[in-house]
Amino acid sequence: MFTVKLFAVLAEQVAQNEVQLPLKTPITAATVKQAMAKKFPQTTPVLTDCLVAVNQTFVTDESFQPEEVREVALIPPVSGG
Amino acid sequence: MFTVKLFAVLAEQVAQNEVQLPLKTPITAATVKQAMAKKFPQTTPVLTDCLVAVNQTFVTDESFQPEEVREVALIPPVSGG
Amino acid sequence: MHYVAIATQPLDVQALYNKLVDPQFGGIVTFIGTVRQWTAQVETTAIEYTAYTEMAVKEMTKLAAEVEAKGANVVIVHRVGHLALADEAVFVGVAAAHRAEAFDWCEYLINTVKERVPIWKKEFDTDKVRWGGPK
Amino acid sequence: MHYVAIATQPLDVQALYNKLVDPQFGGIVTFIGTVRQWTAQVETTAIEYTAYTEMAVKEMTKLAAEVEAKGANVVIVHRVGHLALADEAVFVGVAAAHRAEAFDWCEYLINTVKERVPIWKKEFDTDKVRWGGPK
Repeated sequence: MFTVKLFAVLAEQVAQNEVQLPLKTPITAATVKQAMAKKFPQTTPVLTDCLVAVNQTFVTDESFQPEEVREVALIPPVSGG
Repeated sequence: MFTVKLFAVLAEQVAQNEVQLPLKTPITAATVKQAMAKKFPQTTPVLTDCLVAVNQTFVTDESFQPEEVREVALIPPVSGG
Repeated sequence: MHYVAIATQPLDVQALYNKLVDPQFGGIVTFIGTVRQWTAQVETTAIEYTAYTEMAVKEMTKLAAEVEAKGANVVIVHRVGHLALADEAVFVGVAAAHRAEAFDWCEYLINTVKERVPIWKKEFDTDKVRWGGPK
Repeated sequence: MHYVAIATQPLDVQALYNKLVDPQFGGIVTFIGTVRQWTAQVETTAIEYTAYTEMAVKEMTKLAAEVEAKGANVVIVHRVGHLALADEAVFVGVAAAHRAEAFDWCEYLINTVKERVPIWKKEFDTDKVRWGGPK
């Protein structure tokens, strides 16, 4: 199980700042979103617009082995400024 | 005779902040520059690049009667900012 | 030099400006984003900003270093927490040798901060609460 | 609102910024011009600014009112007197509803101030004194 950090609307939808999710190897942005949608189907619409960060860097097609992953986060559309 | 205000390099060249000049009627930017060049020939090179302000407004081809003129100034190239 | 931060307290505009001043650099442009009351027909009363703080600082540092390398001092600070109308949410400042580049780089920075730094606003409007504000 | 002045004392950046803040306007852009040490190979040690003060205030007021009418708060203040390296010579600030217009209007204002407001600099460089700085 991996700890996945949640923020903003996504954290609000599941009323948690982080969740434990099983992630298949190799880990990619897609596998993180799929695991989240499976455990929390209500987040599916928001997940479409989310990005994934691994080790505090945005990832798209990169894949990771479990031992490379220190931190995973789901990033809803940002709205700072 | 009219009082003509001088600034910056022009004031420095004649060591005065204002000079008295006779101005022909009607008064225009050209007549102001001509009167200055006649009385202070050393300012001729700088006068080429000067603008003229009448009543604190830049003028080019406008002409004025003496009684309309409250203040005349020769404006060297500006360099604020 | 560059300075970036996520701030939990009100921004001190003078202190952030002071970090930019440098005899090398004659043009200083700052952008300050404040909480605006009206967006078309929507009236805002307050905004709560949250951040993925560590990652936000990393992203802001990358951006600041990129502009600093062109020849500039750069400050990027974003506030988090509960902000009232007219409170400062973000300060982006660039000091450069000439003004045209200071304007360009400052605008680039705030645009990019808004696109890619993980910070979110929850906007309390008179009709409802909006994540990210009116679309 | 707009505020313009020729200042004989150091500019108070925080106080001038405060004049711009307004819940109507979420984007505040300021340009501050400071005395720069190097211009290519020319080293500056100080600048003396002088103004045709009354006319300068009139010209700045016209410019400020023109931008204010588009929907903005505007501040334009230029310093006169003897300035040392890194001292603030000019502050131009625009608060507008959105940032793109605040950037555009602020840059327009400083460009136009430099073109047409009767203010002059006498630059004390290590090799000689220059009216208006290196060409």
